[in-house]
Amino acid sequence: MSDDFIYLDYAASTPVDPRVTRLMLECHESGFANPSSNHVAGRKSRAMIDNAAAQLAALLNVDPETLIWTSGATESDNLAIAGAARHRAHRGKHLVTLMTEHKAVTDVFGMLEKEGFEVTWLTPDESGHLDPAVFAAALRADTQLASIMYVNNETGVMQDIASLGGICREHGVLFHVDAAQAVGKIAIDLQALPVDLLSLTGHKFYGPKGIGALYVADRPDCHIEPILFGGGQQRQIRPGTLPADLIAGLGLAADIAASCLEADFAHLAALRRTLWRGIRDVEGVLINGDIDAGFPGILNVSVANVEGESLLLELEPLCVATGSACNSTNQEPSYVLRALGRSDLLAQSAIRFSLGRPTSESEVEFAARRYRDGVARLRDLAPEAAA
Amino acid sequence: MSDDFIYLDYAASTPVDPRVTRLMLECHESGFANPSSNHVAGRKSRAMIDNAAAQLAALLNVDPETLIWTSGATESDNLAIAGAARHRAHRGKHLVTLMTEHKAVTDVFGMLEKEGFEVTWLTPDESGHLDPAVFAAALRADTQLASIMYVNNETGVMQDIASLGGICREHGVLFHVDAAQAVGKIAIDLQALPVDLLSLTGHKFYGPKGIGALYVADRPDCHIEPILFGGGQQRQIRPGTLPADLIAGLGLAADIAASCLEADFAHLAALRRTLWRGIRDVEGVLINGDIDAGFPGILNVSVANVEGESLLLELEPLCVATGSACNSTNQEPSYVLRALGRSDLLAQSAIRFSLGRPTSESEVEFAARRYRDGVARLRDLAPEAAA
Amino acid sequence: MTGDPYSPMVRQYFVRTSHAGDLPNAVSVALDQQGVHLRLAGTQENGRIQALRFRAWGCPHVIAACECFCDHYEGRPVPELSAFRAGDIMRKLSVPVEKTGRILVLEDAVRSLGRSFCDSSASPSS
Amino acid sequence: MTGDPYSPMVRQYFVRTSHAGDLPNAVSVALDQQGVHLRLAGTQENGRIQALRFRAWGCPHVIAACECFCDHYEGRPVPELSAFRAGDIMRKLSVPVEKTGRILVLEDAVRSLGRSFCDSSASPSS
Ligand SMILES: Cc1ncc(COP(=O)(O)O)c(C=O)c1O
Ligand SMILES: Cc1ncc(COP(=O)(O)O)c(C=O)c1O
Repeated sequence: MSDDFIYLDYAASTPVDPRVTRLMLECHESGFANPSSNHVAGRKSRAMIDNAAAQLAALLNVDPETLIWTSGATESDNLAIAGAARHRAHRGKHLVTLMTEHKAVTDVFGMLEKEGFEVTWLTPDESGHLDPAVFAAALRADTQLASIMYVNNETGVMQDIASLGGICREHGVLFHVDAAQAVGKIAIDLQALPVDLLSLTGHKFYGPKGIGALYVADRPDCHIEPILFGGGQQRQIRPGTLPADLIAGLGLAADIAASCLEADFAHLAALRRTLWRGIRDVEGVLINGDIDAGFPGILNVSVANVEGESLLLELEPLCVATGSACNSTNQEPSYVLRALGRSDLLAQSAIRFSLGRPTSESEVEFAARRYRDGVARLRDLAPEAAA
Repeated sequence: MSDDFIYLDYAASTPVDPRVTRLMLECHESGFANPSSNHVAGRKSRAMIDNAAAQLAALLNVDPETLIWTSGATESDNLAIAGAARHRAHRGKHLVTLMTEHKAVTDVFGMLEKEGFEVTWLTPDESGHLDPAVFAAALRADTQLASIMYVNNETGVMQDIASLGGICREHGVLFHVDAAQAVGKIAIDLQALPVDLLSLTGHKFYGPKGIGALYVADRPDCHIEPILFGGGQQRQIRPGTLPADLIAGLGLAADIAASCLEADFAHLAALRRTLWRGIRDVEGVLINGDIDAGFPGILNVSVANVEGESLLLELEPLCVATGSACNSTNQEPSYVLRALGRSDLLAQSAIRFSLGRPTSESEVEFAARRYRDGVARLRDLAPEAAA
Repeated sequence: MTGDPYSPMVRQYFVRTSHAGDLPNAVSVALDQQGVHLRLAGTQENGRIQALRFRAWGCPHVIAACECFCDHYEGRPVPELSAFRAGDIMRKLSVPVEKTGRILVLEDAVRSLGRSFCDSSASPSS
Repeated sequence: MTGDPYSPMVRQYFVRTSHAGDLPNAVSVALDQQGVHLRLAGTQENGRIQALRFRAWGCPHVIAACECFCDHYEGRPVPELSAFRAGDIMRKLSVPVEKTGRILVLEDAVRSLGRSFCDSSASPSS
């Protein structure tokens, strides 16, 4: 994919599918008008947006009217969580979430705590899973909202959204799902799943960056307050000129994903098997997450007695992540891995390989070799005492 | 520019400059990685963003570090106004703005009123200008923030930002300027102008949609609270994966604008003269705003005894606006024109022609002819009684 | 978020207002309501409408509805005017429901025109 | 938002650690602080450092600094070791300031090595 690096960081961001790029290019020519404008050019932009909404709606099996366009999953998470919590504050101020959520979720709950909400922070088990019984036990009469992610961005661990959502329905609790790492990668049928609010972002499934969406179920009681105020676009829930090109790109990415969901999944599973086969014999290596369940696009491994930052440099030209991409400019051990019970040292040695549609067998074979050699050299460099 | 319409709605949105499109295309190939990622690919994205920040900073004569990337001027306005008001709430809760601001400003102040802030809504004079003396008189000991737009999106009226900002400095009031319609169109030197916070958006000056910025002066006391929470990007002020392609596009658009600011201005002034010459003899026509001052890219005219919606249809294939683009799906008479003292009927007959870099003399001549003919036909259709 | 606010028929009638104007020796009614100004004029012969003309100040739907009305009713028996319904023409032209009030102004004008025809044919001077 | 966290020199020294290893008959010191594990070993002859080797567990800057130190001080008079300063090597390698603590571990190790050289040359067994 590039001469000077091998990209294995698809969970941080994906390249834009060339078909998506091509469509966006066309939009620059004929869909540049403001879709709020009531003239021929504006209507062309509007038609593109309507088409994209239908495409994304088809991927999720929802009504296009239930989709709100945002700037990405961060904004969707903020809008869903703060918007729903504030809307229901008069009924109760208790909220439930998981320690291993993305910062775009945990930081919103942190902010809401300062606003006077009470948040229960659940801990997953060692494999990263949230036990539905633990979840059910956390819900109270005054619980208004729970937010649990679909696929964890660091480990690939998948939560049992159907069960968790069912429990929420029983308790009259709104259920938000951060599906940034799931949409376009695993089949999601929102007619079947008991989910009220769902966040997604284009750049995690070969769509454009800077565009995302929030699904807001068309159910009585499922309402949110806006966090941005302005020109009244999108039924007063999210203002701002709609970027027709980005939306069209997201729509097409959804359409493409729908057509190759199963093939992608099988491809990623095969790649991950090869990768794991190549590194599982390294002494002291262990998987963060769950190799048997979990989203196959992610393999997160820690290794004993190796310093993480040096390992990362040793792995060049592989582009891989240590913690979550969002944390990777600081050196703190990942809070997600810490929540899974990893020591600071093991968490710091974690490498997240994330695979994508363009990844090849030879790339993961190369990656495994590089990992083995890198670990060996760093261990060679270290004094025996080093633990 | 298109076979089936003549686009004269550049104030609603501009087409993307082909050079910008080309650069974004390159980014899709080599700048797709998450700029927060600490590997070769991530660094490439980061380098593009750094370069774009330098370009935009040069246009505004500021330090690149003072720029926060957002999803557009709506978000920038929200972040600046809500962020600054809340940050300073412990010092005082009085805020000042203008009746003729964009909804992305007025609606935020409306929300802040509900939060317990007190807002003074100033009225401009009949030509749309805010008298600095009126402004100064509105500032109080507990005033914390004032927000006044640079160029009005409906009328093109330009406020005296230097004087207004000077008054704010004297009173220790933070000064926010919505410059969505000004940046890339008129010279703005933020070393010289006493402005603390300034909003802009890419799609108003031939850059991409879905990307904007907020300038936050590097002065003691000029701080804002975030409105979105997440991965810690952009010094905790605005989280979310940065869209390197959109940012690079915005940067290049700024660079291009810097190089042709004067030529653009002269071009637009000439076009507006031609347009106005072609319609000024229509009986009962009058300018909303100020033909002698004001940004020359906008000509907003009302006309007596003509119904606005029919006039708009009569003008097809011209793509022009009635009120602001953001209001143009509803039929309310523009609150901006009402604030200038126009009757409902006159406000409803308003047509905003907005001109751009690609606009030609023959397009505005055609537009003027079409306007004259349209008014004549509708008057012909009307019973004499119709006022 | 939808497409063209004007149906193709509205566009057609709006552009080709061949019934705009006045008529000599016509009965006529004018109404001025809902921000709409209307005048309908018509001539009859033997209980049939001979010619119809309108003048209108209003939105495109109002203008198109006037033209459509004139186009449709020329040559028809005068009593049929009483069967004219705003709802029918709104459906035919796909007029958005929020404009009902304006089209009802046309309905009122048509009703008045019908009565005027009857009055004028009943009067000795006709 | 900046570029490569590793200067070209850090990258060079990190990749080409030709002084990694141990030495027979060397004096050596080991330090274990700040999440850094270091061992320096050296031989001297006539007051000059003959050979230097290191082992390190730490981030790339630590490893590069060790290699750079060994590379630089082989062949130099033993007393110069006392002039070794973390700050100098940090500047040379553009080590970010937040890693000062780690490089100070190297400084301590170098200082100890210097003392060990003196002790060993003063001792009858050398
Ligand atoms: C699980 C999860 N949630 C939210 C986000 C935030 O998405 P974005 O950066 O597009 O706002 C990400 C990716 O960064 C993610 O992986
Ligand atoms: C003056 C002004 N402010 C703010 C905005 C909002 O910009 P955006 O739609 O890019 O968020 C606009 C344009 O719509 C504008 O003209």
